[in-house]
Amino acid sequence: MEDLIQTNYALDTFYFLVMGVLVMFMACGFSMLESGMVRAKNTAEILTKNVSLYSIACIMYLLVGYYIMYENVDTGSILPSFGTLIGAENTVESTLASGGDTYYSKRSDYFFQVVFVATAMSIVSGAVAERMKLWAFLIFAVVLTGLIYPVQGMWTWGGGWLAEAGYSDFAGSGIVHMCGAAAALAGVLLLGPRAGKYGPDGRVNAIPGCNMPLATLGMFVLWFGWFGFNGGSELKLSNINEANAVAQVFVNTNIAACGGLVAALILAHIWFGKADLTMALNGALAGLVAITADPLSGTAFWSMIIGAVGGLIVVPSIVLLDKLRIDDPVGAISVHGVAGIWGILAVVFNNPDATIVGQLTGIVGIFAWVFLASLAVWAILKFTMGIRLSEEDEAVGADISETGIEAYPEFAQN
Amino acid sequence: MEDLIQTNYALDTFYFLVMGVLVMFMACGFSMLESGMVRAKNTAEILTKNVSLYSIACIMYLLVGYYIMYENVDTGSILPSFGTLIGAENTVESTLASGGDTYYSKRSDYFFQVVFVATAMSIVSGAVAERMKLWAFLIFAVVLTGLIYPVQGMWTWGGGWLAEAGYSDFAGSGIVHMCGAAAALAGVLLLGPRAGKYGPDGRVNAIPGCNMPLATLGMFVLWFGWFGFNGGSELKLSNINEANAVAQVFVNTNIAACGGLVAALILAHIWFGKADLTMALNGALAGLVAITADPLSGTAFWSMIIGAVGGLIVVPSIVLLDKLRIDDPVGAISVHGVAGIWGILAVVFNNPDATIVGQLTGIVGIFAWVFLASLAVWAILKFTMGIRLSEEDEAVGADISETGIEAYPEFAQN
Amino acid sequence: MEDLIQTNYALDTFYFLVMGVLVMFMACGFSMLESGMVRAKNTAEILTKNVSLYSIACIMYLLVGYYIMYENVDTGSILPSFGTLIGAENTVESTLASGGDTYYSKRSDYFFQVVFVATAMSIVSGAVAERMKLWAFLIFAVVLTGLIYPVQGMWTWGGGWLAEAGYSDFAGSGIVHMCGAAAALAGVLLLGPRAGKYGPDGRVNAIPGCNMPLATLGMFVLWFGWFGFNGGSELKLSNINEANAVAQVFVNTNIAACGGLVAALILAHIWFGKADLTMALNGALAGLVAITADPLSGTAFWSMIIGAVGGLIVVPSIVLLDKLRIDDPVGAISVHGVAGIWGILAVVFNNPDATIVGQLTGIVGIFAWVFLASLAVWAILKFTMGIRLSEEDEAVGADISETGIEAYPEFAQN
Amino acid sequence: MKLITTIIKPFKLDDVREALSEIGVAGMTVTEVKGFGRQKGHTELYRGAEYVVDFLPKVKIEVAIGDDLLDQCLDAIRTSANTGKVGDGKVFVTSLEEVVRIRTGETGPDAV
Amino acid sequence: MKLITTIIKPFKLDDVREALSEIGVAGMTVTEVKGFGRQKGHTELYRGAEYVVDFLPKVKIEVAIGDDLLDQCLDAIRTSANTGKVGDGKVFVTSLEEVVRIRTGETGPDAV
Amino acid sequence: MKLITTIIKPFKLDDVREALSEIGVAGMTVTEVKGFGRQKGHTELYRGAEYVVDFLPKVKIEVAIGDDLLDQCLDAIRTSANTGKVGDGKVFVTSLEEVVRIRTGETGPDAV
Ligand SMILES: Nc1ncnc2c1ncn2[C@@H]1O[C@H](COP(=O)(O)OP(=O)(O)O)[C@@H](O)[C@H]1O
Ligand SMILES: Nc1ncnc2c1ncn2[C@@H]1O[C@H](COP(=O)(O)OP(=O)(O)O)[C@@H](O)[C@H]1O
Ligand SMILES: Nc1ncnc2c1ncn2[C@@H]1O[C@H](COP(=O)(O)OP(=O)(O)O)[C@@H](O)[C@H]1O
Repeated sequence: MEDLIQTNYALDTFYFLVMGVLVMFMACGFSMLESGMVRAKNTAEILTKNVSLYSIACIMYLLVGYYIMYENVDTGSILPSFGTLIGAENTVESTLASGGDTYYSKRSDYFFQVVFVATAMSIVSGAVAERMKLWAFLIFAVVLTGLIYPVQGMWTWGGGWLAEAGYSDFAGSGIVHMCGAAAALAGVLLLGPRAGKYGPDGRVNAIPGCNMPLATLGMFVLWFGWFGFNGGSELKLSNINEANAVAQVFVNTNIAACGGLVAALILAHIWFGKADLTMALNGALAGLVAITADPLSGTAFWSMIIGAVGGLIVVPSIVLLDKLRIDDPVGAISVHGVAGIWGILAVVFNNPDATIVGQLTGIVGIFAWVFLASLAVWAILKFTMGIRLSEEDEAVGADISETGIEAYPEFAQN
Repeated sequence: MEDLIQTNYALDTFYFLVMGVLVMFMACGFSMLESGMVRAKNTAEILTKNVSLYSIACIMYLLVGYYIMYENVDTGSILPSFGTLIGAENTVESTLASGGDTYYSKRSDYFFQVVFVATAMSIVSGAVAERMKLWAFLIFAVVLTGLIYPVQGMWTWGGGWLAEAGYSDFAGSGIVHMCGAAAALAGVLLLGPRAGKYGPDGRVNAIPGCNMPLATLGMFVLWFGWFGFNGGSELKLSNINEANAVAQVFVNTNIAACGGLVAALILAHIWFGKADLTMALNGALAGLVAITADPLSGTAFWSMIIGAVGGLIVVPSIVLLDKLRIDDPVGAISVHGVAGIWGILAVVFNNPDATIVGQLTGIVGIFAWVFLASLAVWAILKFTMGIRLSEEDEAVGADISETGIEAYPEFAQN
Repeated sequence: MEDLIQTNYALDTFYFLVMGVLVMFMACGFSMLESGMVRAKNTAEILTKNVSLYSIACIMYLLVGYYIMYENVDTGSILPSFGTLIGAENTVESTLASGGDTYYSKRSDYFFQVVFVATAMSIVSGAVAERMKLWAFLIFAVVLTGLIYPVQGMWTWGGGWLAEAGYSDFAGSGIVHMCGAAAALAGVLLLGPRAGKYGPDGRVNAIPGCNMPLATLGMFVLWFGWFGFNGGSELKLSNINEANAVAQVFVNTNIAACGGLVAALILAHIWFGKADLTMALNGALAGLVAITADPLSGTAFWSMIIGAVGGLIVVPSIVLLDKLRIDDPVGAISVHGVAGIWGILAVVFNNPDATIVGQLTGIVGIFAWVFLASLAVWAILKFTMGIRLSEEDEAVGADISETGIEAYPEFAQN
Repeated sequence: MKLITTIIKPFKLDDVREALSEIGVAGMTVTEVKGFGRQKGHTELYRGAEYVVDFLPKVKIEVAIGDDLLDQCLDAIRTSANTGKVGDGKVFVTSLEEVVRIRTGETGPDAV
Repeated sequence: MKLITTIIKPFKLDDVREALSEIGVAGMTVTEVKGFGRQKGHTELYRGAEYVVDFLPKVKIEVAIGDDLLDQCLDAIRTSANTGKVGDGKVFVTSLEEVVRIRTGETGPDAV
Repeated sequence: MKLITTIIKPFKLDDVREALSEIGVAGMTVTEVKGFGRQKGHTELYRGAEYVVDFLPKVKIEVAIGDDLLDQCLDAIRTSANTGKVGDGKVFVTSLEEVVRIRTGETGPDAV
């Protein structure tokens, strides 16, 4: 029996680590997606942002974030308690003594959690691309990953007030995705649109992304990583019920993305007359974001529908944000914010434990905190070091001004 | 004992899911490979085809394909029975009662199977690239993944007549790869070659692929995913014999690809005078396709030889198809069809249960059905909506005509 | 009990295979990194080198390398004994009889080991890029992977004299990374710098890499694969202590990369005035290389520091090598050699079993053997077939002269 | 007839095109070029090594016009392309002996 | 000597090159350019927003020839580049004062 | 004033630029072009099929100068661009009727 506890502990830890590695790779997915959707002259800079934000997220979450989110949390609390580092590993004795209630390594838990923080932060970089100063962004990353995210993460996953309020969010449609979108929205509002994006007469000018294979690669890597994101959020694998649950999550996650992609592709084709690849990519991601709040309770068929609605929402959302002159080069706010809200609400269809009130409480609570806190941080940055590139730097491209490197130095551009 | 059944069930399910995720990523591999091997002006369109076909495959296989292939199949049958969706999950009771004979989640089975369907369909998109209408292709995808593939899949893996006839195909050299190649061949014959590919005097004009790093990335991703493709096809892991078998499959799969790559590289160098990278990539894939019919029975050394022969076959096959004016921009028919047939036949060398008659029956049966059924579908599409781009659209590129987006809008092309 | 041994054997084998697949994917990472850091005209050739070297490594290690490194080794020996192939698989009986001491498949061991050999060889290709003949390089790959690497691998991991001397190198900062760097250095010295890299007056001319998204993709894929590299090197997972150890390795590996990236980015920004993306990428890799010698004993915080020091070392190392006119287009010698030495030495801080003498013995022993043996092989190649492209071929680019293919034939270059 | 060749800063292209359209110029041909002149290039660091960008991206516009439009054209270009900063570019005028419109075979001023 | 500069549709390049070779033109220089003229660009939608492609890809061919070949050359270009559709392009003829072949130092008609 | 247009091998660009700077030429404009001439292209195999590269990469330099600099300029180009191998390129000289510096409005020789 004790030996089997050991084996199950190893299996669950391994499952957790493998899922975590898949999520880690999503950082690569975001990098590729974003560098495909911006112009060539801003590509090295967006890459620098992406590799740096991942690193900053891991460091900040190690130093303070994990503590805030999980250690020393009073049930139902709103305010965090502060502290550093990630605590001690489980001992063999305590684990065996728990009779299987302790079933995975604490280190694997930090690892699985930290890649979620990085995901939230990755969402921001796409929305503010092509005009924000590199170092202002990185300082924001320090605060989001060290404080803003962990506090609201504690509210639900740490056992704080949102958990008590019955807010249900399996893998983080709200806690991760809408969180990232809210921080991004605050930044975009203070930053303003890219030069030339909106004409004087209400005209919206297209600024095509420079590299579609990269954007598609990014989408695929995100999809690939999402199996870890949702699949690992079951947290346990080592018996029949849990294994079945993980398998259900895989199937639902996959089919929601499919539904989102096909729905967005068809809608874009009908609306715009052509099969806009970028909308299809956004549709798949919207499907994934939407199912993330509950990839377990529904059937595969139902998950496909939830994903498809996500895909149908994301296309008009992108168009609408442009009408509102909220300039989001990659569609991050629509994909992660708007589809995220849909996903949080859709939990009530399949999960009898979820209530519409609980879900709305979560949406409002998380959005308000993340948006306002981010707005404050962005505002401080704006009025101290500045967050926006100079007009000339923006015209020449952030690559030269921020990194001193061109992303494609040999390729002639027209 | 019951507890260990639970653990083993969890382990086998997890193994299945992880292998499935690797196979899922092959969709990304095909996308990158194909977008590297076409011209820039057709890149966004081939990407759109790839992301869409994967989604369509998953949806159709959920709706009807899985049922056709696995549910309600009479042993030895040729005709399928129809139905929808993927049945109920195993219960804890039934699983325990089976004493370990039920050893993985049914959901994980759907997941592992569906990524194979997508693989078969991915093969088609490469062969018909740069001249086929997007929506005609996607409609074909609906039929192939919802009907044509599942019917022949049922014949062997579902327990139909080919299983009875002794056809042996471990992970699908025939059922997946030759199937895709047969559907592709039918399409290419009705579609004709790309404008300018063949000169009036029997001349074959090269149309170089536009992005070699992408093609190489695609090959690596496919190779990576193939560990899941073949490794998962052992279906079980949880005892010493099975674990040894899975490890053998990994080793053989890897070394067959190596053999194919090196053999094709050397042959191309001798024949053409230069180390043609694209032939090396095709060689590796041919080695993988060839070993897929039986990556278990042979030794590593023997698998290397089987792969190398695959690589030696694929180079002249590509040249020959060009002589026959069968225009296949990425070499899919040679890689998946010709090397697939070699692989199916090579099973008899190592697997005493396989017979040359059984293997030939499989080749002829699968090829005939898939080729003829596909030909019929392509023909109906051709005479209704049309399958070929207009001459002008082809000249300008499928990106503009089909997706309205350029893949590399900023990069000057010469 | 016997059943649990079976399950644990399956779990450990599976863990080993999954980790091995991640490491295999590092071959893709190196390909992308290197093709992003060279000029467009040498891209198809560097890709050809990378796909070929991986294949050659697997073949040579199957044929002779694995035998040299692990079979028939006398404890403490310096000279290898020769033989071929990889021995027989464990039987069920012998495994059960071992009572759990035999805990994974021998085939999985070959698989896990072989991807390390490929990694070492991948390091070389980057350093000699843009001026070395393809076939000379591939012949060197045959010797390194079939002889030079296995001999020194035997010294430590096979139980030879370095193991006796107390040299401690968990996953191969020295055995894999410094080994690759030493072979690369020998090659670079005999090969000389790229035309135009160094001016007559001590001037160092920048030759920017042509594709930053590819370089970043490569870095991410390497990071992703490194979880397998270090995570798998614990070799066992199936009990609480081992699972905890693997989790610790994951956490430490990840955070060391983060530390290296951030440290290099900040240093580059201070020193050069801009946030040089390529230095950040090299910094992350330097952090990974540094922690590889011992990702287990230290805390996460301490690992972050070790990685950060790696990042701080790599920047001046790259600048210094340029001053010494040692031309390494991708920084491989600094990343894998210099940071590798730092990592080997840093073991003594956390691992009480390691001594500074033991570590220095390892550094000197491995470096001397690999460097001198490689120098000899490169020299023989130089004076027989030649290792350097002709001046004209180098000017036109290795793609045309070696592969007959352009990597980006349609994109105008300036 | 005259051929006016003008080198301008790339971001001024739309302004110049509009200015020329306004005075009745019906066509023009644009080339991406690199310029060397009083406006100096810049120096960047890549991995600690310097590289000098001597040539700056410029755009060349060629316009064939009848003699009568010459002065207007020069004015339009000067006004629309001017930023007052070094590197604004140059206008070169050469004499055109013949112009043919390929589609119709028209020649001379009718063809421009 | 004359310098003939012609703007044509890109896919006509091979036809024009062959036509010129046939009448004995030994060399030419080709540039990718973008044209603005009677042939209008097109409008695309990207993520629901419009973008206008004003400039169309064209190819510019420059050929230096002796005076004697001028008419033949114009004919050859007109015939080979003509599709009859708007946007076929233009031919411009200017006078060349001097031509030098760098390799040999030859000048004048011998150098072309 | 004269407009000197020269086609050279790409790797000679820096040499020519320096040679021209030395004799006091203050500006020039450079275009990537493809050349067809006595120097033949090459044939490659891709997946066993031939493709012919007819056009070779060349660089075109345009320099506007006062009449007085003409001979020096031709000499400088000839000397600096010469490799003695076929394909070294050509120099074309045309007459410039007017030059305007956009920034200042200066015209004539002062503007070059
Ligand atoms: N003599 C010249 N011949 C050809 N092009 C020139 C000449 N002088 C300048 N140019 C072009 O005009 C551009 C602007 O010239 P520059 O001297 O930098 O500034 P400005 O025109 O303000 O004096 C240059 O980059 C170059 O393309
Ligand atoms: N006045 C002009 N000066 C310079 N180039 C011109 C002029 N008019 C036309 N062109 C070039 O010729 C191309 C074709 O001209 P366009 O007016 O579209 O059709 P067409 O030649 O059939 O009248 C244009 O795209 C442009 O490159
Ligand atoms: N008649 C011509 N008109 C325009 N450009 C020419 C002409 N002849 C040659 N060129 C240009 O000069 C380049 C070199 O010419 P080529 O005949 O190959 O060698 P060479 O200049 O040594 O005689 C060609 O590639 C082409 O760009």
